[in-house]
Amino acid sequence: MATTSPGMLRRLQDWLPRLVLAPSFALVLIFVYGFIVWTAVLSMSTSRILPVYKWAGFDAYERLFAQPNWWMALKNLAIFGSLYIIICIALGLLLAILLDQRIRIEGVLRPIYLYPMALSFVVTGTAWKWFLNPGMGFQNTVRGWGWEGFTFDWLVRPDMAIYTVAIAGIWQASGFVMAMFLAGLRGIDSEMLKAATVDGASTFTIYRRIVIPLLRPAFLSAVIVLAHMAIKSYDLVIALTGGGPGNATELPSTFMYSYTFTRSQMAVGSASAMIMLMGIAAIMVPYLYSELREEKR
Amino acid sequence: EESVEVLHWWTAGGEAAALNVLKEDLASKGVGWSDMPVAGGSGVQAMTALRARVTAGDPPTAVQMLGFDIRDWAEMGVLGNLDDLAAEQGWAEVIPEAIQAFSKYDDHWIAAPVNVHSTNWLWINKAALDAAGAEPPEDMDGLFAMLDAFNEQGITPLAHGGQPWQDGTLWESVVLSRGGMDFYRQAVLDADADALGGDTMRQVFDDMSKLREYFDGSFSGRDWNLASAMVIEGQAGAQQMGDWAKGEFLSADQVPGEDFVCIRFPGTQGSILFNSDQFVMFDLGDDEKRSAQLKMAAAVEDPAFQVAFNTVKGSVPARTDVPDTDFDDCGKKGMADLVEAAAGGTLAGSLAHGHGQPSAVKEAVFDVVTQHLNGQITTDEALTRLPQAVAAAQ
Amino acid sequence: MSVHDMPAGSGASWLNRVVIYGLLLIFAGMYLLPLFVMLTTSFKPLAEIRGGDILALPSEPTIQPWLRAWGSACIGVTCEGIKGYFWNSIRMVVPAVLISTALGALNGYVLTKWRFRGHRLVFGLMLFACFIPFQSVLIPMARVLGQLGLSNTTAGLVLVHVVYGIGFTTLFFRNYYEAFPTELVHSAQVDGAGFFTIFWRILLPSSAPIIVVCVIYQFTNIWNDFLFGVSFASGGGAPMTVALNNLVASSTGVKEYNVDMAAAVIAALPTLIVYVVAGRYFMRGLMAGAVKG
Amino acid sequence: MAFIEIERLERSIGALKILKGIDISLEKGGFLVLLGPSGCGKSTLLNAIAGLQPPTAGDIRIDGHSVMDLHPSKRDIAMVFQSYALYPNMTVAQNIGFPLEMAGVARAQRETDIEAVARTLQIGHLLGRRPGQLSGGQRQRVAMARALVRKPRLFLFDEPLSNLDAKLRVEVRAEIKRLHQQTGATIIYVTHDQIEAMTLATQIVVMKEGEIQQSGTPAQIYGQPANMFVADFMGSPAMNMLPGTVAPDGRGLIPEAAPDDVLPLPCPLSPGRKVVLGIRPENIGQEIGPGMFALDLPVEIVEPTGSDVFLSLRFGTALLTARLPGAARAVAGGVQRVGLDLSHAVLFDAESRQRIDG
Amino acid sequence: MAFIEIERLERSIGALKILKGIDISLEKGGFLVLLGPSGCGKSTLLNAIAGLQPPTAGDIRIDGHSVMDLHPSKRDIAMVFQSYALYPNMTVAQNIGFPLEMAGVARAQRETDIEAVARTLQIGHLLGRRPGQLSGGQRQRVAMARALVRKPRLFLFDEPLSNLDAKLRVEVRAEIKRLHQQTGATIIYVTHDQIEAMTLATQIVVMKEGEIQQSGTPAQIYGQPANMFVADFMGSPAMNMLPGTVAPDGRGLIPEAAPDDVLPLPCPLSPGRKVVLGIRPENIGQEIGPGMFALDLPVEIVEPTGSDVFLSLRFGTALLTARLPGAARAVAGGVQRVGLDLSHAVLFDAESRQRIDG
Ligand SMILES: Nc1ncnc2c1ncn2[C@@H]1O[C@H](COP(=O)(O)OP(=O)(O)OP(=O)(O)O)[C@@H](O)[C@H]1O
Ligand SMILES: Nc1ncnc2c1ncn2[C@@H]1O[C@H](COP(=O)(O)OP(=O)(O)OP(=O)(O)O)[C@@H](O)[C@H]1O
Ligand SMILES: [Mg+2]
Ligand SMILES: [Mg+2]
Repeated sequence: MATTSPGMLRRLQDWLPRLVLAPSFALVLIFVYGFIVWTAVLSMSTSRILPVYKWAGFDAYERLFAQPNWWMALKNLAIFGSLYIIICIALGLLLAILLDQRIRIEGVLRPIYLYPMALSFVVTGTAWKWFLNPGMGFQNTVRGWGWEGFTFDWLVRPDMAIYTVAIAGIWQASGFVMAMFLAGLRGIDSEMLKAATVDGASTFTIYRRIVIPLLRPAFLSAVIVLAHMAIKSYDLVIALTGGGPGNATELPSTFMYSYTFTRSQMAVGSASAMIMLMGIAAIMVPYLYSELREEKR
Repeated sequence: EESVEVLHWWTAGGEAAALNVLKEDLASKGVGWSDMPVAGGSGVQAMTALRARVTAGDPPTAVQMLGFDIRDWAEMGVLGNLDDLAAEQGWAEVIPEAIQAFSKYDDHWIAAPVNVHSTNWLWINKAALDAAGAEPPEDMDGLFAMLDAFNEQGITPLAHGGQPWQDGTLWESVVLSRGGMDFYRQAVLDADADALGGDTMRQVFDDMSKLREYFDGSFSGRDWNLASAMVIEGQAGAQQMGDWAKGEFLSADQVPGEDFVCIRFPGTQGSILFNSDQFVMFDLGDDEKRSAQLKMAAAVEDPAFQVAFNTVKGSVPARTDVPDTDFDDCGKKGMADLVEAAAGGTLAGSLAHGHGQPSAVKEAVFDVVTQHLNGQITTDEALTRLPQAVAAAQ
Repeated sequence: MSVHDMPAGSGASWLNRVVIYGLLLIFAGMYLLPLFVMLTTSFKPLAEIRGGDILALPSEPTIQPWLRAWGSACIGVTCEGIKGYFWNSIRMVVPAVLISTALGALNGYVLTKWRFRGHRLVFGLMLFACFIPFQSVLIPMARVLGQLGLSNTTAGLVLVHVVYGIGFTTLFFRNYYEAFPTELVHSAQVDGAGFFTIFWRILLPSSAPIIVVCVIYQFTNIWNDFLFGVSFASGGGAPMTVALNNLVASSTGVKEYNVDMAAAVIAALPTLIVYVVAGRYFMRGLMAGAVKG
Repeated sequence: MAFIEIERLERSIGALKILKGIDISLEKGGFLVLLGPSGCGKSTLLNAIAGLQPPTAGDIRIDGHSVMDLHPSKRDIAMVFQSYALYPNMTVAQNIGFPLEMAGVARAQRETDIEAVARTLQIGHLLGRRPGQLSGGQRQRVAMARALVRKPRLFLFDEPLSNLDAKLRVEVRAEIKRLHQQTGATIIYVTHDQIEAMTLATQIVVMKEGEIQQSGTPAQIYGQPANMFVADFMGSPAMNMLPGTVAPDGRGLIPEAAPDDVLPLPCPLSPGRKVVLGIRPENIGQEIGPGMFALDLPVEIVEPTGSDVFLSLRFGTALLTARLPGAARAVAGGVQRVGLDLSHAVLFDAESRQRIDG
Repeated sequence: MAFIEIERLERSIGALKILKGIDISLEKGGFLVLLGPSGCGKSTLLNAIAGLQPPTAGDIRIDGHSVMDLHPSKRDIAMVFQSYALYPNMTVAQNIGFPLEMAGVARAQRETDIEAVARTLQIGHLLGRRPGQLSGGQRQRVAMARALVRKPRLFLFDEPLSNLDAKLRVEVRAEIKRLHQQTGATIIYVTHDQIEAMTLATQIVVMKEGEIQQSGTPAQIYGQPANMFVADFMGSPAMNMLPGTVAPDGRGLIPEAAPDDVLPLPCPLSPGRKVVLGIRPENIGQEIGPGMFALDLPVEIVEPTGSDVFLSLRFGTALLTARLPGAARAVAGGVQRVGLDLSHAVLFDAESRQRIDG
């Protein structure tokens, strides 16, 4: 009876899931983690126009942090990132709550809020640039309506331009955040809301005390998605301001791209990529850790 | 069948039509053409794509390239050698030395120059000029006077697009105007720290601040051709821009001398800041491909092509021996200026277009110039920061 | 069920409704504005664009720009519009979406129903992969593609998109299958079904909502990608976004804004249609657990 | 005038009538149990009373005043939901205190009240936990506490015990009963469990498809069911139903299943009438008292439950369920002599399915 | 040698021991019911037998052969899951046919088999529907059909009736019983419902926290519970427990609750020993037969359930639950004379909580 074949079969059955996962995992290991190591190596090399594997230690990092541009990029990311995340969440939540009020035309409105996510900034960039341009866009139009004194020239003011980037970014992502919150709202047990109503809570109180605290998972997802989009934002800036006026809208992502590919300072670009990765890891790792540990319940 | 794959960023109608001349010429010689256009701000995306291709070990046959980029790539040892063809066609005799400097590396020909653009031009709306009753200005003070006159007419005196390379183009013209060719060489080409932080440079930055006053409110981020359109339509009086701007005027059915006036940027007559588009041939290690490359290089240097291409593009031929009969007034002036400058030693590479310094330094200068122009830093800060940034980027 | 399923019990409710609808419509208008500008511009003749108000409706509407953009606009030395590139994109998007979705589904299946020691670490590593900035992998990727002989091919682009899409598709499917009753898997096992049979016969037929989310997400991301397209594809093989860029960002000549806008709208059309048509399934899929915390 | 008066209450969703004209009246301090199969509209009715789902027609009066225009929070009602509906983001104490907070009760007073109710329900030690850290029975009691703490004029309970296991259910049921008896609260209670209904109610309303089938005391519902639906629905195992024809003398029933055995009728009926005789398992037993009808029947299935033994007995073509004491010995395949206590039997008209009043 | 033999089976997750050494043996054709409170490890044990969750120690043998190395699909077991686990994307016929398909049975044969089993379970008219279009009871029968169609050597049922309402539950229970009696299948059945366990099982295993408390026939478990846990767990309402001390003569019990009433013990014990006397509600009744102990007790709560009336009687500081016939009249506040049938009482040691064998 005790032939080996059933045991072997069983063992194969046990290993099959791992075998199925293996190709994907291998791809990710090589193409993501392998490349991260590769980039790390480049960041410690003397590479300029093409990869050169000559050890230079932390020279590129020193040069990186000596760049006023890099500091500008970090500062801009702080401004842009916080505005983008906070306003997207506030707006997305507001829209989701409004849409959740048994709106008859919800089926029409939802795709309207959602569609910007479907468009790339390569596509909408020009429209936005016109729209924000004081000479041609909104300012011009409003003046045309008779408000001669109206000014909206943030796009061309170095101190304000980063806010226009935030506006366009919020336009693009807030609908998606709305969808996440709406899904969260729809998932809340209706009996709980009824209970709160019977307990005497007003609609406002129900949202403040019950609904919004219950949307915690949706908040978390939204923050993660937005944070990584903020850090990765690239075409947004390129299409809208090209990093200008001056370097007023430089972000780490544009910085990395230009140093790697147009300024022939690949080592510095790679160093900035490493710093960005560390920033992302600082956000993601605690989140992943808590998320995956919680499952043990 | 032989064929070439050409990476370039000439995607606009006129340029593409010009390239078509080359494509058909090659087709008649049995060489196929596979097009790889990558548009976008002076070839930024194209260079990214090129890096990817080269890194992948699969470079395109020929690549449009500018100035120091050619040198950088040659340094990597990935370019092919065109010495035989150059000797055969006598390139050395007909192509100005200053341009040869970029077409050759280690005394070997590695690129075939297509054209010569010069950047220190000023384009003036004729009607506005006439209304101001002024002659075309000859120096910076004359320029300011003219711009003041435009201001009084209620038009935007100087049309400008706030992009780093446009800011840089304006800046290098002012440098040339204020300091002359020697100062330009010292400050820009030699990156001399004293010159970059000195009094002449202070004057340049002051001029820049002053010019800034003549822009309209929404110059930031504007594409250069929109600025040209402002001059064409009379919304603006003048634009400082390279000779490719002429294409805009011509395609708007404007006639040089009647509707618009082209002059060297005030104070720079006799000197030229050039940039030259060249085709670089990558070393593909394959005889058949090499033969195609040579045929293409030969076709590029063919005088007929040089005329056909440059009349459309607005630039002047890279060869100085091409007849100017087919060119318009501005073109003729440009060709004459080139010959003169080449002979007189007042022909220098344009910084803003990659012929003055490697891209790292160029971008470092742009950083300072742009930030200064946009009021993010003062003139004093610019003067301290410029030498530092240039030194750091070297 | 929403909080407002309840009667307000007083007469002020219609005022509430007016305010709510008013806000929603104002926001809808703001979200639509850029699309509106693009559409109106694409129907205006050039002259009207130069002089006019960007918010104005076209006074002499023309479909010429659309025809030019689709069939005769010049990109490089060829003047055949963007239609060829449209199919390039399709050829790239379809396999990339299908493969990444299929892999994501299998991964999600294994990571929820066939857990093994270390499955959390594996998932964590795959998830983190979603967040790397793509610019930083361009050079290594180019090198690897070159060595695989996939440089400059559609297959290469498909590979790139699959690799960087796996993280997201795995996340989507894992969260969805997390809520799928494990008892069904057990039941099928007892009934004699093996690993793939269970996946194919039991899980997959119930995965429609999440497949929709996954496909929409991947489709828009891959369709809209520019960076990989411009770096790893070239010439006639370039995807739509690259062609659009070549059309729009050309450096000299007369800028035909109406043609640019028409081309941009054409380029965006597939994703727009996908969102509008499949939007409700998208929401349903999201609710089914695609974005749980 | 009754405390709660519900008149011709209707609710439709689109073309679908969910409540089809409900009339109920309940005295102050009464305990009304709503009973009926799943989907018959019990929760809908409760929600209408609470004001959570507005009725489409009819009126609801509490203490003589119509509440139709009152917002749920103004009706002074407490409700315990089937799923408890505890707020997962609040502690037990916060959950219980929430309705007080909404009513603007001062913090100190709130804390006193919470502690008092928690003591009564023996959840004082859980006040700091969150709902996720409680067992089912504990959650149940927290939901109850949240309802009790307000001392409202009316309690609504929607299947509050359905998620508990049998043992816990018995305990909590006793607790609710004690509560009702001690506080004299007015309660409306939804359940699908007959035992719960029988033991708790002062008044039972049996519903079916949005209509009231019968309303009465538990004893009435169980002993004098208005129709066959109520008779069948109440009692576990269900009542034995024997269709038959009234014998020519009007004093006997000829069962369809076994036409040879004529069962004596409790009261004379018109001969030839088609009727159904209903007799509960506990009225078929081992002892044959005076006036009972004895039968020897083959045993098909023996189901000992410990406290009782249920027998399925073959009676012609029908099966009769009989209840014997737990100690009784019976074997499948054997024959058992049983007595039918026909004085407790009920008769239904076979066509109208209504009970025939004896 | 028994058909199913489980030896010292253990399962741990991390440091947590879920099964702590389970020994079970079951004859061919037996019906074993696993009983125990929620979370005691019943499902885990069933899953271990099916091979779905491997045990960490011990052995499982079916028909003499260890199945530890066999994949679930090779064990020739059918399982009905608590939630039915019907494949939502397949029709009823496809659901039932799935195990046959997996076993490679030809299509024609499959169709015959499906029809046969569907006829038995009266679901022939549902074969074309999907699970979503079925009622709870119908789903239950489809799940059952899927298990039956394969004629496996062992059936595993995991709380298959817990989602049904009381009425349907009684019906399906009878169907399972019939099935077992007709086919002679070997069945292991998990439930938390004592009535189900008592009526279905040939053997009951009561578990608590991963350990077996008692294994025996239903009558043994109910009548001679091994310890206080089993006694308390079996029976609804629960057994009355009276702690007390054995009187100096060894023949009486002095209850703590009412030290003045000395209850006669069924058998003599050592004087002064602390014991607990357990007596079920059905053994406290109206009739006072020979050898029964009569008491007059104040009535605290009256719970009529229709078929019976349960009284809570004050006995000193304790409450005793008594079961009276449904027709009995009793009022809260009154006094009821009841007889305690102490011959059915059980005694437990107060300290070890084990039953004292009489
Ligand atoms: N929003 C709705 N749309 C359509 N039908 C509905 C809706 N809400 C409830 N129903 C229907 O109304 C009927 C009554 O529902 P209700 O919840 O009151 O039943 P119930 O008696 O509480 O049942 P249960 O015992 O299962 O809780 C059901 O048939 C249900 O399908
Ligand atoms: N993956 C797991 N990790 C940790 N503990 C677990 C896991 N699975 C089950 N348990 C624990 O094992 C114990 C037994 O679970 P099991 O499902 O066997 O209970 P059960 O007796 O079937 O209960 P129920 O009657 O509620 O179905 C429970 O206390 C449960 O919390
Ligand atoms: Mg209900
Ligand atoms: Mg279980």
